[in-house]
Amino acid sequence: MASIAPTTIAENVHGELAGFWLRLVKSPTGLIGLLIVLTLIATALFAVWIAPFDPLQMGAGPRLQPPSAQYWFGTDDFGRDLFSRVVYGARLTLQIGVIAVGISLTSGLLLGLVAGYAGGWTERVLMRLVDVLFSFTEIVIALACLAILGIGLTNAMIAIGIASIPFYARVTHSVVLVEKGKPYFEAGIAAGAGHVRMIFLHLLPNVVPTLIVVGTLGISTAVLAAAGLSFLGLGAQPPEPEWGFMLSSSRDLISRAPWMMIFPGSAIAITVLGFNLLGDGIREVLDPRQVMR
Amino acid sequence: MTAGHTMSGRPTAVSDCILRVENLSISFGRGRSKNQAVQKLTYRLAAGETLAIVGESGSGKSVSSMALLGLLPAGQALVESGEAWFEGRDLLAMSEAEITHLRGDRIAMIFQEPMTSLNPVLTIGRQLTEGLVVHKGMSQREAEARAIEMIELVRLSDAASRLRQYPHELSGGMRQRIMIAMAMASDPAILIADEPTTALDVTVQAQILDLMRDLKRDFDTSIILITHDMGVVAEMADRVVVMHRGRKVEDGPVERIFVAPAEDYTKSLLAAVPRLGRAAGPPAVTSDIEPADDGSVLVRARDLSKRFRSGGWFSRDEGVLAMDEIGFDLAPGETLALVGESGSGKSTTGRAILRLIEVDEGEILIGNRDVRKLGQASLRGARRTMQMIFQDPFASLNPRMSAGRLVMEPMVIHGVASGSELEDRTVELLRRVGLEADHMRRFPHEFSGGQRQRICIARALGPGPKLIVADEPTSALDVSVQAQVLDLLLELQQSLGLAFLFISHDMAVVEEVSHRVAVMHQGRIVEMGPRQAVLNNPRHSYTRTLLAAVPMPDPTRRRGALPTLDVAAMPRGPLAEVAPNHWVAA
Amino acid sequence: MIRYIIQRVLAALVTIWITTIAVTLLIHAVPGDPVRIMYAKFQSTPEQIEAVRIALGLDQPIYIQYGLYVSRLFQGDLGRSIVGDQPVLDILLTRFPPTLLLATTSLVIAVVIGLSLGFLAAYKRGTVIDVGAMVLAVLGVSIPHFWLGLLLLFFFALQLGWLPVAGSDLRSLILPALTLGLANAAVLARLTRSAMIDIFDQDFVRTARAKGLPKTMVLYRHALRAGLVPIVSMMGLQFAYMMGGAIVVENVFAWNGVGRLAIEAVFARDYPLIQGFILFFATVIVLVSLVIDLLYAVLDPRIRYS
Amino acid sequence: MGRPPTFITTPILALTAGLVAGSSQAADLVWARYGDIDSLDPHRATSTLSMQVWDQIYETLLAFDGEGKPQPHIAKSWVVSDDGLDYTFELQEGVLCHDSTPFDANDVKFTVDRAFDESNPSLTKTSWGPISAVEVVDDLTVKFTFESKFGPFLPFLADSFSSMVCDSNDPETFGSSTGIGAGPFKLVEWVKGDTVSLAKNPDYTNYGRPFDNKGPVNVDGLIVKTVPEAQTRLAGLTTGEIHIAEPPFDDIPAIKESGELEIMVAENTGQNVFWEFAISRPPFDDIRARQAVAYATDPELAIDIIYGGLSQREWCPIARGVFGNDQEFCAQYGYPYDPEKAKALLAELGYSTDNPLETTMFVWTGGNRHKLAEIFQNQLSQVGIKVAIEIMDIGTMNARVKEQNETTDETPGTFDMMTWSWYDPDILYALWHSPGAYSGYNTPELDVMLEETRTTIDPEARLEKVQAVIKHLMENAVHVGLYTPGWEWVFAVRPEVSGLKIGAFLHPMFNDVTIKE
Repeated sequence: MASIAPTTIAENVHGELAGFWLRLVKSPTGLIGLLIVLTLIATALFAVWIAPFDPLQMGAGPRLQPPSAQYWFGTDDFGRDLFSRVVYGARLTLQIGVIAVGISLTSGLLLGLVAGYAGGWTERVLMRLVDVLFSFTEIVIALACLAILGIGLTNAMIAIGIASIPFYARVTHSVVLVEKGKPYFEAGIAAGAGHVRMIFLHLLPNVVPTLIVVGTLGISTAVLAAAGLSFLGLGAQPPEPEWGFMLSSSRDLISRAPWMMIFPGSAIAITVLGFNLLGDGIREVLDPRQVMR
Repeated sequence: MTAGHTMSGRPTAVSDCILRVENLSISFGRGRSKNQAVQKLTYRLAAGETLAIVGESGSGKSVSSMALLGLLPAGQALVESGEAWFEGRDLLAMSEAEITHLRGDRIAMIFQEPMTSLNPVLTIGRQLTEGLVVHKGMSQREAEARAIEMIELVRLSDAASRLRQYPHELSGGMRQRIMIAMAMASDPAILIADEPTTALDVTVQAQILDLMRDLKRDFDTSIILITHDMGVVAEMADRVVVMHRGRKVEDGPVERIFVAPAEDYTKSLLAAVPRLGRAAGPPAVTSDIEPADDGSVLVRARDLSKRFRSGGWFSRDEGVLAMDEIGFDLAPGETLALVGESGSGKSTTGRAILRLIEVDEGEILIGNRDVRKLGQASLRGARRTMQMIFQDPFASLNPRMSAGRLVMEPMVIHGVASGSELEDRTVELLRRVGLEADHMRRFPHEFSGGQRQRICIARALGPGPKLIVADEPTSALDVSVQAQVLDLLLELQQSLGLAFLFISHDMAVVEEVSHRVAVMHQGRIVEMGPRQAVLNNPRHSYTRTLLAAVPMPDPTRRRGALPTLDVAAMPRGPLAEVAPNHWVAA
Repeated sequence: MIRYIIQRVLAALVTIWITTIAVTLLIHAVPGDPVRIMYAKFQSTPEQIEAVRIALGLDQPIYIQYGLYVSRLFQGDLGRSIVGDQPVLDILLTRFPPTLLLATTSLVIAVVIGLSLGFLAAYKRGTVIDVGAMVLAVLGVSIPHFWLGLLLLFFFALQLGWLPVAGSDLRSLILPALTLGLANAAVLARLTRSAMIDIFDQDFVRTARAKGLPKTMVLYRHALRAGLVPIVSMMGLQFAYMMGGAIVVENVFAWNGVGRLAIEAVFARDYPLIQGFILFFATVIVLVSLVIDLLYAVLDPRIRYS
Repeated sequence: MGRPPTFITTPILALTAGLVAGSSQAADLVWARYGDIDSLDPHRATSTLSMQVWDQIYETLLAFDGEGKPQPHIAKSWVVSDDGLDYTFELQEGVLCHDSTPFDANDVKFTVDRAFDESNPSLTKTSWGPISAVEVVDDLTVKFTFESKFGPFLPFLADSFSSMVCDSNDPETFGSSTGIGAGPFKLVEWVKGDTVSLAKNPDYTNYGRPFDNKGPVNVDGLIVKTVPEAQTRLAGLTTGEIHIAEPPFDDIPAIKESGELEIMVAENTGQNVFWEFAISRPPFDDIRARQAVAYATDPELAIDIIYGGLSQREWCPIARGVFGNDQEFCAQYGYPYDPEKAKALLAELGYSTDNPLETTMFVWTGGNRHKLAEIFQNQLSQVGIKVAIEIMDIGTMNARVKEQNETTDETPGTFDMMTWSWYDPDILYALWHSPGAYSGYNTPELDVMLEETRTTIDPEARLEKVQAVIKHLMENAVHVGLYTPGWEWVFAVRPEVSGLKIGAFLHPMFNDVTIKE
């Protein structure tokens, strides 16, 4: 079971990381996932060169034009080029994934780590709170946040970030409990290590691999949730080329211009698939035995 | 040692052979990761005979037996060649349907882990009767009657009510009895027992082995006994097959194997087995290190008690009493062994001394400092003088740190050394425990079990401790590796004057390393005294039973029948001195 | 068993209690003046807004407010919604049943498809069936269920006209239930597969095979029966996901459940309705998870007879 | 009944069969709209969606004829005093409220007193005019007394905002779950956000409404459903679940070709869509910013893209067909599409495409208005005005616009695409006479001009007064006309439904409607 964690020793980290990438590329799920994610990142970074038109420019082509040589994904009801909008949408989608997971992973990690390590009443209270948040489900917490912060894409990102904190807290907590049970943890205490040393030198490096897997899968959940909120009109606002929002505005023209619905939808699906496969791939490489539920 | 136990069940003449295994080869995986688990194994099993297949882990002893019944995982395992003739048919050539019909009826099997071998969500009765209904076509009522009969045969009380119980309501020993009842119910020709008593306490192991011997006699069944414990082999087997890395090293009658082993591997295997009672003879060279006898005391423990409460806020039951008025002294350089079965509280006591667990009440002095009064910070400082070694070599090293880093950790914490001096000390410690300098950079998963335990020891030595609590340091290791580690510990005690609190359930190992022995039972010390006195002249009934239950790796000296032990009436009072420094519970 | 039940019931009550606190605090987390935002619609004069603030008790210290909220809660008074100027309780009581119906129907579909697919994939582990099932599952997990809804709407309702585009009768339940059911069937299949693989690796399955029991008995009486315990424990979480998913799917098919209501409430920043919705939603999920916990205890004798 | 649906037998059908009963009987007329009513109480809402349902439940004293002139209805005659301050009405005999209590002068007085209630006045109180007293002379005679002459009073009594409410209504539930009037339909039930179910009023007699059917309506009931998604309404129309609905604008050409459904376009709607600005603080306290927005937006292009010729450019602040509307006159002071001029004005204020003026545009839901807003958003971004769009229902928008005009904090002022439909130029009085419906722009000079439009009764003289007001409003870019009609004026009707009439100022009436089997 190779380990990827950012070990504190520089010596053969290089060797270990290289080994990881080699094995990741070997497994089919990992490979496909990695390719999709890399294409998404490339599209987002080089959107300006890839997109033939300005995504916001109305009348770039005739209205409601089916996909053609000039307009690969066709045009929408304002004559905007859908391919350019989907390409620029990649940039927003990546932002959503990274920011939402950033918020939820860090806070969830902290919460889970403190609850798991402290044990006793702190653990019982914190995890009871996490269970309460769980019974709200992520979308209800997101709605509550939006009701407070007001609608909009940035608020949606923050809302989704906050909404998935309980999930990461619970995962971290369960991993911490498993690692705490292992003798090497007790050995650390027996050696006289203080709390800080125990957490950052012994516990964290062993928790991080699972979180990398969960984080990658988390990006796909965040992208799905954000697209859902925008689909409901609570996330992205006109004229942002966010895929979920494009999907909702395609609803009125579903019979006349189905391409307006098909391309943004498949873009979301492929992105989510990419991150799911990458997450599964990383998990297979990291810990083939432990099939993370 | 009461000799003279009449030998029963020894086959008079070698009747015709019931199972003939020819040229059996099994491999796992394919291509580069292929490993040859069994190579050209050939052996015979005579009717009514007990054949022991012995070998260390990874020798292929259980894989070869599982292959006979087609129980190997279909995807990974491949039977490359070989035949297994049983009742005129080749088992390995049978179809899945044919072998399924035969399994559990003509050839039965029992396994090592009784705790997980029974389905937790089905009743004992259901799991006992289903085999009979399938193979013998019995009605449910007939099968239940047969099941009750079998439960009584395996000596379990109120058999009828057992049927309605669930596995979690029984102890490990009781569950293994149920497994045996399940296997023997259909009166099989062969019973394959894969390490049936390895997971049990030594007293329970003795009862199970006696039961198996009686059942073999009553049912006239041949037994294939797979084990790594030479004592069990000597006690049970008529003939022995010794295996090493998938190959048969040699086979033959049990006396010949023990007295005149032909192959070197068998010789080294037998030599490595710690033999209880060696102390009875001339003192062996290893355990003659004299502790400081100037009366100074390193560890002084008095009236330690600890109760584990279970359940949430509302639990009414008062939980388990793990330590009950435990008290002892430990001189510098001395080894006190805490011995007892699982649940006796020995490892809890070890951890309590180091305050890894807080006791409810009692007094602990280490180097005349009251450990229980120390605040968190000063306790951490005090840990420098007391370190610990663990049982599971695989899990007691942080997988994310290299060997060098692991050994350095305690030294860095206590600021013993830094920079290049730290490097040198680490290299020196690694060499001291028999490893090389370039092991520094490798990670735990790249070492064998024995090497990992050496790293643990090096780590414990780092800050120059006076006391080391060793919690079953060798029980997870193969016998050959175990011997090397024990020698290392004794040599280190000699050169560094370390005091050991040695926790073990293996009396032979205790005899080899300890100066004094404390026998524990359900949280109390029932007998404590010098090794010589306690092991050769036990004064407490529980100690006597414990010693009698240990299988002797010598076929000629058969173990006597187990003395019946009445746990309730057993004396458990405070210790009284019956001989110089030899205490027994009144 | 009794202690387990008490523990679970107590945990559920504590959860609901904390929910009431969270819901009361929600209104104070609003930047700006919540009452002014809520009642802006009626061009009320400053005096009227002040009157509402006092009626809602927002000028009181927090704990008194909480006391007020809970005491009114017990009388079934969840305050009045801004949008329809109607008691929140009545609105929720009319709009919750369709969502529950959608969630349960989808759960049935997800369980039927998900469990069988997962069980089959685990049993045929490593074969082409397993790989095929899991590719299907990972696709199912990746397709956004609102897009799946649009696709089903496009084909079955608009192109083929077999099913109504929207409505509140039975036939218009099919498409939303299928959308939500299929999306979650994929999740369930993956979970069931890993649960069953764990079970197949257990020692007691090997014992059952060693006893020479026929394949079907090993599979269903031993493996599946033992597998039900972890799988049922997943149902609680799964039902919560169903309810969450229902909110979005309802908006695709104009299914008149509480999901659409919640979205309208957020748009109109109708805080009493949002508070009522969250409380109702969490309570339903807590109660359903409680029922599933108790079912879990019945299935697992280790708890039933502890 | 559209294509016969072939059932897909799925297990869930067996499970949940019969749980949810079908919603409408055979002879009910089903009318689907994008939004629901705000209230059943004519004094608590101003949206067209609400008004159209009041028409069915409540009666008005007078009724508009085909050309939009007020005619006698349940008030069979009236006398106006010489000084124009007293109006006395004679009521028809035997008119019954839905709870069979008689409808008489007391009900009229109850309605007017309720509209002028101190604590909770009607939102459209000003439109009643300066009434000082309402007197019940006898059961069938009621007398109104005014402080000053009020020309638009008679047309107002024919408009549904003057709906007569029976005094037997329970104040506790009136408006949210009950509503008793004397109209052609009785209220059965209002499921918020979903359906308003109405049933035939068997004792109804039509005195003055311009329809052939003088007795009760032919259909058994009227189900007014809320179906926000245009595609869903279209699908309902094709399968026959819905009889009347506004179709998706993009599909209208295709529907016309297929001829499956009849497309009816309401004329003389009196609707006016216009830009309106929050002048309490920057940026729109400066006329140049307001004019920049007017010059930078091209309504002609936008309505052509979205409505394809179903709506026309409107220069005046009051709609076509309303007294005082004159396209040439208004065009002189209007703002043709001139992006360069807009950029110049913005430059004066220090804004440019690199450093854009940031603001928010309020738009209300339905009728593809959000798409129009996106076109304007795009046009404005080309001259250097960065606009965020906030979409809300009309009730909330009215309130938010008023709130914007009343706040003076540093947040940038907003502007909005406001919409009003009125039968008389008096709407300008309601909008811009201090304090004004939205407490927005007003000046003493404008107040005087507005009062004169009310007091001058002679048509030529009143026209001059009205045009003076229009000139002032347009020159100051306070009320910039965009297009008309703007909302809910297109209906798609199923072939088996006949007799639907859409009265002046967008009042669909169902008195003559019959459903062929």
